[in-house]
Amino acid sequence: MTGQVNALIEINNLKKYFNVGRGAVLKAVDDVNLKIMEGETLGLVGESGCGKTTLGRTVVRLYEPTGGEVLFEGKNVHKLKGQELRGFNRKAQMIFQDPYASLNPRMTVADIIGEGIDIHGLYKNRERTERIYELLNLVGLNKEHANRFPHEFSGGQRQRIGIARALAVEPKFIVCDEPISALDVSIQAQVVNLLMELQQKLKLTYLFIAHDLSMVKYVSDRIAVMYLGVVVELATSEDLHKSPLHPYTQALLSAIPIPDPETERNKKRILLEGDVPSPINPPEGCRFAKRCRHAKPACTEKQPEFKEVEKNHFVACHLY
Amino acid sequence: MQTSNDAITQEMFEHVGKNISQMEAIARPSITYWQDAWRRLKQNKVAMLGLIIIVLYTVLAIVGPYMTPYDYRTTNTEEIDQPPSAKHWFGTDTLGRDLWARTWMGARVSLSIGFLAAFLNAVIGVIIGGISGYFGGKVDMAIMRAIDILYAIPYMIIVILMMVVLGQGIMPLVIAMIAVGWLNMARLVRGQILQLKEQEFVLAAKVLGASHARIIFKHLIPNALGVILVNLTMSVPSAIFTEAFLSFIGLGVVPPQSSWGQLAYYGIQSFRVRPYQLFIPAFFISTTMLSLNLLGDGLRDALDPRLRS
Amino acid sequence: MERLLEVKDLEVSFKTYAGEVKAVRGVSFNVDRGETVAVVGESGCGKSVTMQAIMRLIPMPPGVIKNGSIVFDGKDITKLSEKEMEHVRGSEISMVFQDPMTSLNPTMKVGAQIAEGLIKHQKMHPKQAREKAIEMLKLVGIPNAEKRVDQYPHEFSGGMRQRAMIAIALACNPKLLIADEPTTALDVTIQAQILDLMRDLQKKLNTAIIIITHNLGVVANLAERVLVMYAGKIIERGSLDDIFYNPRHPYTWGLLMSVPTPDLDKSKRLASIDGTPPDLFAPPVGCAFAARCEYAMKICYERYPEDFTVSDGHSTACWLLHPMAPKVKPPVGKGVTL
Amino acid sequence: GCGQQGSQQQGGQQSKAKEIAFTIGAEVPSLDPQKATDTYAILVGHHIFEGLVRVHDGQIQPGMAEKWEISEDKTTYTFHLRDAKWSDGKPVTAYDFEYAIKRLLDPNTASEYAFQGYYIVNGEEYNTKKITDPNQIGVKALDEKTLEIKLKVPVKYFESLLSFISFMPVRKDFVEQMGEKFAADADKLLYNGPFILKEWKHEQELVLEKNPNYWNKDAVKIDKVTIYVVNDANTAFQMFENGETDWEYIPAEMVEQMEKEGKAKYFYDGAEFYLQFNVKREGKPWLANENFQRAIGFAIDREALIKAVLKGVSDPATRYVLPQLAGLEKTFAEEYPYEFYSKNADVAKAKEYLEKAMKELKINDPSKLTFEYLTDDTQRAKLTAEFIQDQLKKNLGINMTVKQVPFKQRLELMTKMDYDVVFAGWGPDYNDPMTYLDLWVTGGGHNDTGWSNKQYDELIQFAKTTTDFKKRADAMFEAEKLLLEKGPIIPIYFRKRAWVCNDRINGLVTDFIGATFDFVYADVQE
Amino acid sequence: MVKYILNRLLVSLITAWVLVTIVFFLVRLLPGDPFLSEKVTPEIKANMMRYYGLDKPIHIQYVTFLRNLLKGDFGYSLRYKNRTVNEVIKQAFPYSADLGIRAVIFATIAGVTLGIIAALNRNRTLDYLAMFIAIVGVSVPSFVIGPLLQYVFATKLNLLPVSQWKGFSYTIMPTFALSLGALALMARLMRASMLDVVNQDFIKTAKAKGLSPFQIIWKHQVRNAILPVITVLGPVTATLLTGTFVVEQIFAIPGLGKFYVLGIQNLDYSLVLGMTTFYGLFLIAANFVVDIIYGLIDPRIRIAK
Ligand SMILES: Nc1ncnc2c1ncn2[C@@H]1O[C@H](COP(=O)(O)OP(=O)(O)OP(=O)(O)O)[C@@H](O)[C@H]1O
Ligand SMILES: Nc1ncnc2c1ncn2[C@@H]1O[C@H](COP(=O)(O)OP(=O)(O)OP(=O)(O)O)[C@@H](O)[C@H]1O
Ligand SMILES: [Mg+2]
Ligand SMILES: [Mg+2]
Repeated sequence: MTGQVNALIEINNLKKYFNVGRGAVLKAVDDVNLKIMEGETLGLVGESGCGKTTLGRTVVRLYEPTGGEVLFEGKNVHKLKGQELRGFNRKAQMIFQDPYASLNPRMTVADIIGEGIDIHGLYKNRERTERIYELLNLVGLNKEHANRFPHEFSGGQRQRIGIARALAVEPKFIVCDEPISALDVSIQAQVVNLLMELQQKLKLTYLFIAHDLSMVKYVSDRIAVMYLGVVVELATSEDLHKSPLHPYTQALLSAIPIPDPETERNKKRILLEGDVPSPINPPEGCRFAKRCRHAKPACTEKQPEFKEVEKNHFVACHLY
Repeated sequence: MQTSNDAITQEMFEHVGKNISQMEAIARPSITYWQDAWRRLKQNKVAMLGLIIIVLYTVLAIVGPYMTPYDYRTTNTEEIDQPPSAKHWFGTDTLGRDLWARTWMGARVSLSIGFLAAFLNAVIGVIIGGISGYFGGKVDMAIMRAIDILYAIPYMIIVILMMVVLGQGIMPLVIAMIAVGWLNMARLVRGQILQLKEQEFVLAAKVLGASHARIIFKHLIPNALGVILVNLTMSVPSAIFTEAFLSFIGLGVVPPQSSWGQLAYYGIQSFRVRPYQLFIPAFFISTTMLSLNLLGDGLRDALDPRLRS
Repeated sequence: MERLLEVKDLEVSFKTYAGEVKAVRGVSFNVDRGETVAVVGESGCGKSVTMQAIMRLIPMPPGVIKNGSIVFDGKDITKLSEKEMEHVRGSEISMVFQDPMTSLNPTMKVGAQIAEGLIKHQKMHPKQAREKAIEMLKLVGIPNAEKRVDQYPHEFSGGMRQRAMIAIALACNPKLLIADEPTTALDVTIQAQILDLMRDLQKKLNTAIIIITHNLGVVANLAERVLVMYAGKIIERGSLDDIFYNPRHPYTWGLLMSVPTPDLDKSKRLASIDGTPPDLFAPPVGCAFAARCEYAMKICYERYPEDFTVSDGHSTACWLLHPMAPKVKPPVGKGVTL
Repeated sequence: GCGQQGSQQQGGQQSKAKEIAFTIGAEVPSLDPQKATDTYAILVGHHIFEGLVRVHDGQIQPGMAEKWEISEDKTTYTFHLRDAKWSDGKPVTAYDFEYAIKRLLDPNTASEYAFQGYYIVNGEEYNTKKITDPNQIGVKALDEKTLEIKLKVPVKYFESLLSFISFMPVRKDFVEQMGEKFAADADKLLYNGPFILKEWKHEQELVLEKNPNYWNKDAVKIDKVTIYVVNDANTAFQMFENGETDWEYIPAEMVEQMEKEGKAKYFYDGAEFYLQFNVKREGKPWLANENFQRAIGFAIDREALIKAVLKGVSDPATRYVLPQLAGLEKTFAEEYPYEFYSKNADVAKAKEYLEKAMKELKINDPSKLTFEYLTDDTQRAKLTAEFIQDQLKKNLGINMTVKQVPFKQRLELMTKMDYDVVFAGWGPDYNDPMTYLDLWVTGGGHNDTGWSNKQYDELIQFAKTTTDFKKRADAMFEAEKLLLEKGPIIPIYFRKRAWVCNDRINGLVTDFIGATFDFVYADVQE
Repeated sequence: MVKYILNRLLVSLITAWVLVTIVFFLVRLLPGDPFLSEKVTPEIKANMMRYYGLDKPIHIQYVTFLRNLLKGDFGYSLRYKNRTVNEVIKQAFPYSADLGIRAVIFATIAGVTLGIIAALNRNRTLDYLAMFIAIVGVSVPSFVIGPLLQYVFATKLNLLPVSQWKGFSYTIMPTFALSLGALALMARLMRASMLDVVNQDFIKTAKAKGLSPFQIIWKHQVRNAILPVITVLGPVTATLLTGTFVVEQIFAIPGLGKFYVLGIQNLDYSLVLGMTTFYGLFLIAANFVVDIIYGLIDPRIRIAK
């Protein structure tokens, strides 16, 4: 990365805890530091339940952070008020994990897409309709779809409606929360192609959350790996795939099923032993230590620091 | 598989390529939300029966009193307590007044009050329940406790005070009915909202910067419509009977006007001797209720686009 | 190998206001004891409906099985009474549903949900069934099973729930296990664990498995044979290698091409299949894929293609295999040019 | 439904205990004689207590007092008590009566019926705190067996008054021992009447048993009486029909049928209902107009109203004073027959009066003469209102509106004189026309009409002070006529109650004052 | 959880205090006064007002009231002259509670069963039949159903006693009459929520296990669908257990119900306040319990956030 590219988003020491009753605290995101540069795609992967969605939602202000801050264009997102807040709501958008649940079943597609336009008063009447048709075209749907309801669409089409909704307010930054995991392969490809095209056309910045590492690698410039609320590794997608440093990343990469019978038959995976510890009262020290092949006594005692081991390659592990 | 007379010829294997536009064509007619809801409602025979009955009663409430030469007010001590006959279709009451005329004059009161009060209760209940459920936490606690308090204050106290302050008339009556009538609706709506507000489409609206009001009324309430409709229809008969009670203690319609609820009150006194005086109003109240519930169920199904296919 | 399941000309429709949704339009396939068959295909092509028809779990109405026979272990399932069906379900055929999050009863302890089938089919005493439930949880790799058995589903993570579902399905040693997208929404490490588990169990109990998935990696990992479905029909079937290395149907090509591999170049656009599948209210007369097929010929729009045999056990419903059709070089696979 | 019990005579016992049962419409709020006010307390009190005298079937009989003397000026009464015992075995003494009457008048007792003692010298003064020394009250036990009561003025009906519950004796030591709990339960009372209260399950039932200590116990035949508290008239009637009780009021709707079956009996319960005008009403001068008032009075068909609304049970009030009230020898009505209004509407006369009224008021459209009719919130009140409304509309073209309010609110509106016309009623406190007539004197405590007539006031004043009871009766008759001709009161009906009684009951009497049903000397025949 | 319960208790106390304060002032605003009667004169009324301390300034009355309230004492009834409000409640409540518990149990069991039957037979005859019963339940109020029952079963058929509360046979008709409204509401709610549950995925899982329809309904559907019924059960229980005027009146049951009405009709301030507080506490407690039952029925629900 050259110094000229500005960080659009800075996440500093971000913490998000959930109160889960009986005094227990679930540390969904625990002290995360990340920068997302203007125009880049930052991939975010990790075990299910490790806090990816929570992180994404806190960034777009859906959750109040428990600690730390999120700076968007240098301003603390959670302190915005009035006009600035409205501005932020336009500039930062989110595509949701579940294409069904995130569309109001009682609103037509036109109303869903038009909602942002109405809220921000961008267009009125005829122009509004025109704009909706334009957006529908942009995401590969057509204007006949405008009067239909979400349930009348297939999963892929629904995801595209969600994308059109996010684009309607002309954002700069979009959190894509597993936009493809519920789709079949051919539709996955359609959606990813669309996102990439739009990024080029509109200079968008993405935080791209997914399980499918091949896809993440394909889409992202850099990838962050999360484990149990903390970021354990951050590198360019090439580096991460070529030389993963953290044992968890290594295990993750080795577990990707390859759509090739030959390879699958001969592949060796790094098996992760033991169970995922609970994010309520996470273990002391390195959170991965219990399942780590290389764990040393130090690992269970002290939380490893998140440090730059190679250029632009950060890792939180006592091995380095 | 192939029928032998359809010979396969070489020219059939001419390359054509894909034809996306044909494929994107909509095989189903696209109609608007309301058109669609109405169409599905029309298909629901039972719901339509309910609608027809309600329309019929409404029409009779308007023209019924004029279909007989007898005025609903005129007493006739020569003809008291007559059973239904060709002269008096529904018989006469204890003052010799024609019950057909009184039944339909009463329908005006009962139907309009029943619907109006139920509707206003729903509006208030939905708004307050929506706010309570949506904001949750302290707001919810405060509203729910306030509802507990309103529940616990004896209704008669509220009504009598209201009568002192507002006097007699339809509006004071309606106000007295909705004073606490919205509580159930609020509780129910709150429950629904508590469930719905965690849904992702709400978050989606938040990300777009939607205001609280917009989220509550455009996103959450429409999705709680089922429960709202059930409760709305169930609250009509209670409004009808509350009207009768309130009118007796001086709030509401003034004599000699009557209502179905009041006719039923009279009727129960003498049902052993003159069952028709009870069964006629009871029949109309029950069938109105039945129709409303059938219509309500049908409406709920019709307004849910998910049931479209 | 011994034949376990034979589905013939299965047609399933849903009656809705706008007409009949022909979800499954004549599907025939069979499964042998102890083998693994994968079913792949576009979302909405009828995979789940086919499997639910085998379990007789299609909601009727609106659903109807219009035609076809399902012979399982010698009996025709379509002709069994509801009572007889109860004995087949759970004990002879069991199913892992598409969504593990909602497929467990949220108000019932996980152990009880596993034990239920045992009490019903094996007439176990509740205490005994509980022991067995613990054993099953251990078998599917859930640590601390003695404690977990008394927890509720929401106290399980997604992966654990998925495994609990599998434990339920396997509790009565079924002859056939149907797994409908068992790994959707799970991260790769857990996904791998589950696949290993299924393979192990199959070896131990000689269970036949039908797995539905859109993850071709999973198919490559687990399956012996593959069925490709499109718009309510099976359009290609063959061994794992047949499908991956010698696919013959343009839709299969499209599927295989859409998959990003770890070494895919970022500058290239992902291949995808344009357009959407046909509306099943009025399926086209000809090949349902024709409109999205760049190799489509006139005949494709007019007539439904018959099954062309490629090799033993490998067949495709595509006019391209007709002797009169022009030769096309498949864009994927190691196969020979036609 | 009688005689369903089946015969049990064959059994070993010679005579079966004689039991009867009936219902009352509400729980007895208080059996404390000096605090009780309601009909049910009066009914029960009549049987478990005994005053100086006992009224049975309208006749005054000796009670705790064996005999008594009245002074020349008819203001001093000296009672000689018989040997009688409280239920705890102690004797009933004159001190108990003195204590009871002073207790009634003590402002700290806060007795609602204290006014019953206002006839006694200094009774009113003490109760309203004008004097503070109870010894100044004109009641004194001369010894254990002699009680002297001094009245302010001669009171013709004073003896019958003494049978009223407020004058029942209570014993000081017992009352003080019980404190606030006095009379709260069956064991917190002392009895000196024909029966004792054996059991009192609040809101449910009261069980009376024959009092073995009663001086006249041989005359009492009934051994046990069960009184059920049943609020709902229809339920109560069905209990009678099922043989669970021995007598019951007939709900209006059932009267016809009971009449047909020949089972219905009737009695007057003393209540009279009338229209009362607010003559001070601003903006509605016609309410004060005598002719307008008369026009209304003649336009109402009382008989038709009774037929329709009350199913024939009740008598049209053609005059003001309840006909059953005592005259000099016979009833007042027999001695002074009079009929001001007719039973049916006299439309011609009504119109005549209306013409006159309109001339006086300079109004020529009767529909302008509107007023609001205030009434209670019962169904019967509503029907009555609707009937009168229609009558006035039909016969005179007068529009009246109806306002129904709860009972307390009606009283409040009446007290504040915030009404046009009210449908009100009055029940007698004692068996004399005065109980109705002195209501309407200028400034009378219950005169909420604003009506004031000097002549009327004088007639009443005279009647209240004269010792000549014939002149007194004449004056009262004059006053009644004056009220009917010029007063703001339009009598509508005298209430009658229809009831049924099991054939096996003998000697049950009814009264329009005091105990509605008197079963002291009743008997049961199996 | 403990913290939540403590917090909730505190809020309940505040709620109760606000309630009694509001009612304290509201009853005094009602037209008339407790001792207004046809016969009473102003002087005598003054004696009575003084006797009950009602002549004092209102704020002093309020303070006295609160002080006594802390001791749980509502004072003497103004109408039932020598009985305290506490005694009135203590004596009448067991009857109301007895009847109320029966009615709540019957309404819940019958309502839930009807709802289940209706849902399982959606838009078929049995559904309409169950719905018809429910509709009759709400559109025929207890003041109609009570006398009808009495007439048919007591007077005509002689099967049951007309009224009073002396044994099981006495309880049948009042229980039925009292429960009908709640029954109808529960049946409709149960039907609606059952319809939601019937289509859930875990029902398919249960079917796939080979469970019989009965097992599926009982073990899987009902528990998931019953929450709305529980929601209404709170106020319904509070209301039915603390007495209902009409049914108690028709069946001559010596319960609490009449005191709400009589208390207000007679402006018996202390009785009204006592009854309101009693009912209010009951209601608050019932809703509290309901919140806790939520968690027991559906382990996902945690009220104590
Ligand atoms: N509203 C909430 N209340 C309590 N806990 C929550 C809440 N939202 C998320 N969590 C918990 O926080 C943790 C992180 O959840 P999150 O949804 O961010 O995971 P994720 O990485 O997105 O997982 P997935 O890949 O399954 O989507 C989980 O343990 C989850 O149970
Ligand atoms: N209850 C129903 N009513 C109407 N149509 C239905 C119903 N269930 C399924 N369908 C239709 O049947 C077709 C096949 O559905 P099915 O669930 O088998 O798809 P699938 O292949 O499993 O897709 P996915 O990969 O998304 O799970 C779809 O078009 C769907 O819309
Ligand atoms: Mg997530
Ligand atoms: Mg599926």
